[in-house]
Amino acid sequence: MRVGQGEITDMTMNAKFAGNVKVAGLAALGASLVAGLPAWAQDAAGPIQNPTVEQMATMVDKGDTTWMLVSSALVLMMAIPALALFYGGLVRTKNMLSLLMQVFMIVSICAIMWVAVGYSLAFTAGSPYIGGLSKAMLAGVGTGTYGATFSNNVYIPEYAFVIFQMTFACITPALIIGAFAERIKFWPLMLFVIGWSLLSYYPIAHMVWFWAGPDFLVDFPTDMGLLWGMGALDFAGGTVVHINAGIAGLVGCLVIGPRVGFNKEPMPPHSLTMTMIGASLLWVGWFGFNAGSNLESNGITALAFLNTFIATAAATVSWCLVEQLRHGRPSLLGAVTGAVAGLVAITPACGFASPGGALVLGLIVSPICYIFVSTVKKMFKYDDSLDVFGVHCIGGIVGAIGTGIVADPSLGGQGWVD
Amino acid sequence: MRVGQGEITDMTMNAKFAGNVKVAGLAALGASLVAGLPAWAQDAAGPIQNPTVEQMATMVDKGDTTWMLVSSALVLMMAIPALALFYGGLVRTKNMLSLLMQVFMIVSICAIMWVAVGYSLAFTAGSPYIGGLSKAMLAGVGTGTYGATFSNNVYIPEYAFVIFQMTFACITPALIIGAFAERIKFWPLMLFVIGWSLLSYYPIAHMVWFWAGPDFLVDFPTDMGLLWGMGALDFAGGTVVHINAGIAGLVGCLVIGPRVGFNKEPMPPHSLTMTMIGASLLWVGWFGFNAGSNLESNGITALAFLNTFIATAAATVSWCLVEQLRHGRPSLLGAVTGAVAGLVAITPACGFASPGGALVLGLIVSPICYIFVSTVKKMFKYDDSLDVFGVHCIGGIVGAIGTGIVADPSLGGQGWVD
Amino acid sequence: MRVGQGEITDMTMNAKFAGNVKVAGLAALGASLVAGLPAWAQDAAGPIQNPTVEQMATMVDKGDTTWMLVSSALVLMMAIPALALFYGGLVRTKNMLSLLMQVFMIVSICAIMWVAVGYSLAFTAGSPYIGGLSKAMLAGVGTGTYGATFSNNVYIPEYAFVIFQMTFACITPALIIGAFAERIKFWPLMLFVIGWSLLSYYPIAHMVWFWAGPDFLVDFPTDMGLLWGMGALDFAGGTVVHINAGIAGLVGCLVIGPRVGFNKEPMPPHSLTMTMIGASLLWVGWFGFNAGSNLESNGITALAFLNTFIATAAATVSWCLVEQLRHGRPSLLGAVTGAVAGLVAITPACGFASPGGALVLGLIVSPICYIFVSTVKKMFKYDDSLDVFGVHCIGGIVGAIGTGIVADPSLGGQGWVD
Amino acid sequence: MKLIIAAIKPFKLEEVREALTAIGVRGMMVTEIKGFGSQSGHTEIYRGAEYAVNFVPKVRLEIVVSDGLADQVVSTIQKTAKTDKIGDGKIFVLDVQHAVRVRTGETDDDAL
Amino acid sequence: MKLIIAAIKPFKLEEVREALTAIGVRGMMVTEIKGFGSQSGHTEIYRGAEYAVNFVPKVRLEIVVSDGLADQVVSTIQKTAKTDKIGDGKIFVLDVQHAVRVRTGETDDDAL
Amino acid sequence: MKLIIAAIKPFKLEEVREALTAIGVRGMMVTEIKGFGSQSGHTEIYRGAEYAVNFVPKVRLEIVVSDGLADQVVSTIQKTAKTDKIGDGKIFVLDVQHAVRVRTGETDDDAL
Ligand SMILES: Nc1ncnc2c1ncn2[C@@H]1O[C@H](COP(=O)(O)OP(=O)(O)O)[C@@H](O)[C@H]1O
Ligand SMILES: Nc1ncnc2c1ncn2[C@@H]1O[C@H](COP(=O)(O)OP(=O)(O)O)[C@@H](O)[C@H]1O
Ligand SMILES: Nc1ncnc2c1ncn2[C@@H]1O[C@H](COP(=O)(O)OP(=O)(O)O)[C@@H](O)[C@H]1O
Repeated sequence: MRVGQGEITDMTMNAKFAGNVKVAGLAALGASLVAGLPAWAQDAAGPIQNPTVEQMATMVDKGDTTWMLVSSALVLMMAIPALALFYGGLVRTKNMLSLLMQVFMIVSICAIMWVAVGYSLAFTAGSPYIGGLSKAMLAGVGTGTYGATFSNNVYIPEYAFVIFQMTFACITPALIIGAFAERIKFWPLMLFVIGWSLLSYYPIAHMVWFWAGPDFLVDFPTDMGLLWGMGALDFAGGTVVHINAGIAGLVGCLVIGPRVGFNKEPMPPHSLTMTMIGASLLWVGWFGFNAGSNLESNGITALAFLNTFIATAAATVSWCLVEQLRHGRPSLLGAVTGAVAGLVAITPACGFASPGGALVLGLIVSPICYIFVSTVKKMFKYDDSLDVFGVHCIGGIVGAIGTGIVADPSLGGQGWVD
Repeated sequence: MRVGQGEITDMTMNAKFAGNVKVAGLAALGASLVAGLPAWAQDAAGPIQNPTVEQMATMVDKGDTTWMLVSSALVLMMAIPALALFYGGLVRTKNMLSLLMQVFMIVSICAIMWVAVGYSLAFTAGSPYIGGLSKAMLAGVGTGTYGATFSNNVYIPEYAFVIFQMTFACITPALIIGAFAERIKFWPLMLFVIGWSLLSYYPIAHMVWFWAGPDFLVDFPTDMGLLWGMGALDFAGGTVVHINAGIAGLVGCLVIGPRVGFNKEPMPPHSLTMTMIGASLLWVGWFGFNAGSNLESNGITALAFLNTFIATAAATVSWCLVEQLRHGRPSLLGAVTGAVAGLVAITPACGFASPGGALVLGLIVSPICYIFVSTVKKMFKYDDSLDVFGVHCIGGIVGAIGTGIVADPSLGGQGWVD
Repeated sequence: MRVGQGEITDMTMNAKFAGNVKVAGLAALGASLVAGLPAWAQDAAGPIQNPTVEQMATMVDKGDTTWMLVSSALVLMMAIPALALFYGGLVRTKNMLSLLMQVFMIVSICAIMWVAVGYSLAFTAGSPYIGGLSKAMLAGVGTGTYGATFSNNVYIPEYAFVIFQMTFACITPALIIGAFAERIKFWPLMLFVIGWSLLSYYPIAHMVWFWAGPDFLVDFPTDMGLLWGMGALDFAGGTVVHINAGIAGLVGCLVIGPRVGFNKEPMPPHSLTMTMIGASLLWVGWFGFNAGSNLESNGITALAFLNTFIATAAATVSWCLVEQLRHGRPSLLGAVTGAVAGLVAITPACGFASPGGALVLGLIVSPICYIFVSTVKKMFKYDDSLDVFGVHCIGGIVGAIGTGIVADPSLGGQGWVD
Repeated sequence: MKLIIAAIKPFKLEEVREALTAIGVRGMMVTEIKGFGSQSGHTEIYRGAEYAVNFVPKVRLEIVVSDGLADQVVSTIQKTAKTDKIGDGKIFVLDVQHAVRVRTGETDDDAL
Repeated sequence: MKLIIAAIKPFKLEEVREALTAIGVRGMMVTEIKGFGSQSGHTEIYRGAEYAVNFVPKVRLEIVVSDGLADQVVSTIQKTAKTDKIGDGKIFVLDVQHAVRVRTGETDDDAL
Repeated sequence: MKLIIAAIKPFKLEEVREALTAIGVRGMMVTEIKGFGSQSGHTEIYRGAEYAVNFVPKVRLEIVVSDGLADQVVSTIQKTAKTDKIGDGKIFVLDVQHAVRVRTGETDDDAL
């Protein structure tokens, strides 16, 4: 569901996430006689168009379901404890617990909101800008409804899709708080998170990720998103998650103002050990984020996984090289910051780039982010405490631009694949 | 294997976990000609009753196997390091290492016991109260024997079932020790764990979880457990694990008596950071515990995962709200305690409730547990150091009662599904 | 790919990792008509020999792909954060961050090297001692090429195989550094790691793990490695990873010389909490390492998982018993050291031993390693700071010898299975 | 004025603080220290290697009081911190020449 | 020589150190301590159980200076560490009889 | 009695403790401190931002001994802790008026 402007009728959606109807044992028989041939046989005849929910039930592979659940667990782990520790280690001792608390609560609140309204607003038809409330409280979603993948006639349980997207909706607001860490009050932050989810995250997710699915493209030819039509590529959420969060962070830190003592007292990280644990688990969890975004488990999934691995490694090394050149020695904080920059940059590109392209993207992103966190931040004197703008937004932009380049088949990229 | 009184002949068991016989290449051919039709074709004819081990071999989906192995790894992670850190952060510095040691050793000892006798005592026929020793040292279990799931004609490798249940047998005794943390000696605790596993855990697991599997119900109609017949619902072990451990903890802390200095010196947690890491990894790992308990990877698995997610989030928020009302501000310890309460409460219900039901269950459990850990504990003056009774037993009871309610189809529940 | 001396023509390899050719929709049709029968039907006719890449595309199970990706994530987690924390907790406070940094950078550098040349040198034909550069920068590897498993006609996406092996290539050099922790400089260490990967790891991986795959054995009968022919069994890398790293560590620590103050000042571990977290995550991650080495998800995978679990538990307990006898009480460091010794010892045996055999292997390895880290080290006065030789090399040797014994079918072992 | 330095067992801190507050002490400085004395430490064993830990965790109090209060403070600490087990600690009394309260600039007895 | 002991607020440390360097102080010892005084602590609540935390984090400076410099050091600390809020801390002055520099064996004023 | 305060390099602690035990010192208090002196600290760089770390980890000993032993203690510390490198530390000697052993109530020299 890479891009999509959401021009989809309710009817389409009912067909796609063919809700409500439970697939009871023999009830599916008629459909099965048609759908029941092995997958290759269907390939011979071309994929089934506009499958019914009974047909979809036969198009689910448990390997995909398992992969989506595992990926979801990994992305939750990215938020708690990984992101909480990554950020927590960077603040002063006295702010550690409040930061952990903020991340833990943001995840909880956003999980509730996602089930209550978020999924519906992001992934049902409505206006081109935001979905409707037809699936509020997951109405119509059941153990017998299915979500489309990027492959024809491949479906996953809709609940699995709900969960996977839920983890994204939980971690993205938590990313923002690094920009105004060490000075925000608890409840106002929670209100901000609720408002930002409603006003920014759900609409943007809807605009970028909502589409009809491959089996419905032929008969619903207008179900093609504006951004898709414009050729925007965002495999795993570089725009929706990282640029979006990065900008929110920058605006937030400008509005709130700098920390008391900013540029007067030293505010060094209190535990790089915690930051390193966090960064390591972010790396591990990000495989779920990026490779999970393929929504099934195949060669492209493995490619996305590999690209995530290699871009991160490259960005780690290149940040350390920058430090070696500038300061005469690399640092642990530099290494893990580079890793996160690499993870951010490869996010939109991970399913499109070749491993070589991912390597180059990783090597490039670190020096650019380095300039932002060290020089640009100093120049403009904003207090982006934990460099959400400098790493997530800038890294996201580098990734977004890079994606267009590395996806080019002449550079070994996958081009535009389903 | 939700419930079952264990009235099963040895013959049945040999058929079910059809041990010993290796499925050698062509040897399975005869059976294959019968069993070899795709799954949908079998649906048309109804499921195969009492399948042979050769037939079972064709009823295994690697997606399920992967899911069970991943779930098992997640549940081990719940014990070490998650539970160890959750508990460890709550004790005083001087007791940290001994607590970590206790959890690590309990897991090791219980793993050995499970292979030696536990699996056999819990999951073979014997008396209605405990199994026999026919599978001691996993005799008869092999790479070509299979365990039943809740779906007809769906099997998993028996080793995978052994492993998954093994992780439960390892973490449950470790849960108990929170009730008498900071005062128990090492070797006596290990003896207690061995005794409690033999006298409490294995029998209760046998009584609640042992049954013949769906393909053997027709021809072995008495193979239906007492608790099952009584309509008890326990999806992932609310009774066997949490209530059981909670009561053991309470009894233990009463027998052992309070810590030296209890109610005289302050004994605040020494590292809420560790406790938060532990709680976060418990949350992540609990997906394996709950969704893994479906024994396969399908829409119900995804539902169990989602319910685990949402109930935990809700309980986190509601504990914080209680604290806000009572003390004027929420705390990190409150948030993570609420999360664990939510996880406990949803455990028996996770495969039956609707997401809305899970949300309500989560919202309800926290205030009830809060009353127990703050007021009831003070009133009765027992020293349940880390609130095993107040959170696990009470949360488990809330969940057990709630399950009966939220499983009701009129409330969106799944009713009694296989 | 247990053993293989690499006497394989390039042609064979092209057939096996049938590179370059993308499986485009209908293009696979011809092959599909042959390959498209369900798996059991192929069994009846015997497996397809020398399948084409189009045929391989139909021999991929998404459950296997998911398992390989999950296993890879687990093995990365073993390196960062698990190994870094395990080692980091054992050094003095002042060396913590540099140790974390070393592990993080080694992983990054080795990941880049693996993609650039490592995979090609290890897993293409060349000389018997090392592969060629035909797949440098993963040339010819794509989303439509496949890697063989140990079962006939079962393939996984080649990228997944690349990734899984990549995690091994990343963690092995990181294991070594424990032997000369607290005294090595950063950049020289990185140069050492690069050199050692090229001169030791890639060649040994090639010699031990490279073979043609089961479907190519009949027509390429000489494609059987020297060590294989000699009956060497190494399921998950006891030799390539642990003995190899252990020897490198010993040599390194002898060449570099002891730490300043060695045997003069006390150098106790600075945080056994971190070491315990590391050991726990190593245990969890090792399931990916060992059971992932089966390259698919079936009963043998589950057996490897179970053996890993039980040998580790047994080694933990037996180390504690040794300490109880020698020092009157067990220690947390002893428990986790025993766990790692058990993990190392079961690595080569995990797919061959019976659970009983794994139990015995675990019980035996701890006393032997204990003698090395306590007595032999003192006797020879080498400063193997974190006992890489005593635990990994000795544990690996115990495992290698033990494998030959416990694999014996008369002892319940699997014998030599595919 | 006198500076009273006392090394006591950590778990006695709260009790001592309360007893001192009761007799009119209004402030103190508390440091976690490692004490060495006749109370012996213990041996830690790491992978067979023994480490003698000669130091025992103690808490060190520093209290500045007017000359008149000093004796009472000493005897209060002595009585409260006492457990009759070896390692109970020591109390030392030193002369203070001058005291200042940072906030107000008040000096000597007024500063306490 | 004089030993000047000061308990100040932690975030003032850097400022005080700079001010003292400016007037010629060349060394000091800094300890993180828990301070007890009129500045009240706070209450922590763990699962409904309240814990009074009576101690406030402070930083303790020890500076040995020649008699001549002592007054200036005291007044510099007092001025720099002052925030006019309760809990700013105290300064105490004690007599030192003897000082030695370990490296050289120099004594008294030469050792500082 | 004398209170001897010494700031030394951390890795010298064990050696100094042994040397002092050898000459009859029976107790001491040990604190981990941050030292500021002519030995310069280092610079830490976090994402391009430089932080000067002016403090160096030191260990501070406090030993109360009878007047007669004081000189020997000072010279023993000075000799043992010496590495001839900058930052070896300082030793200060103060007068103690009174000492009490908490356990027994013994006073002065008997208390040590
Ligand atoms: N000579 C000394 N100078 C300074 N502190 C001392 C001295 N002797 C003992 N102490 C402190 O008092 C504590 C208790 O002393 P110890 O000799 O162990 O027991 P006791 O006072 O009961 O005889 C020690 O841990 C140390 O902190
Ligand atoms: N009598 C005392 N002896 C030693 N230290 C003291 C004494 N009184 C206060 N202090 C130290 O000074 C700090 C500040 O004192 P406090 O009474 O809280 O505020 P203020 O000095 O502004 O009145 C305390 O935290 C404590 O560390
Ligand atoms: N004037 C002082 N007052 C108190 N402590 C001091 C003083 N000068 C130095 N120190 C302590 O002695 C340590 C060593 O002093 P430094 O000047 O660095 O080296 P050296 O003594 O070799 O000249 C410092 O780190 C500090 O802890």
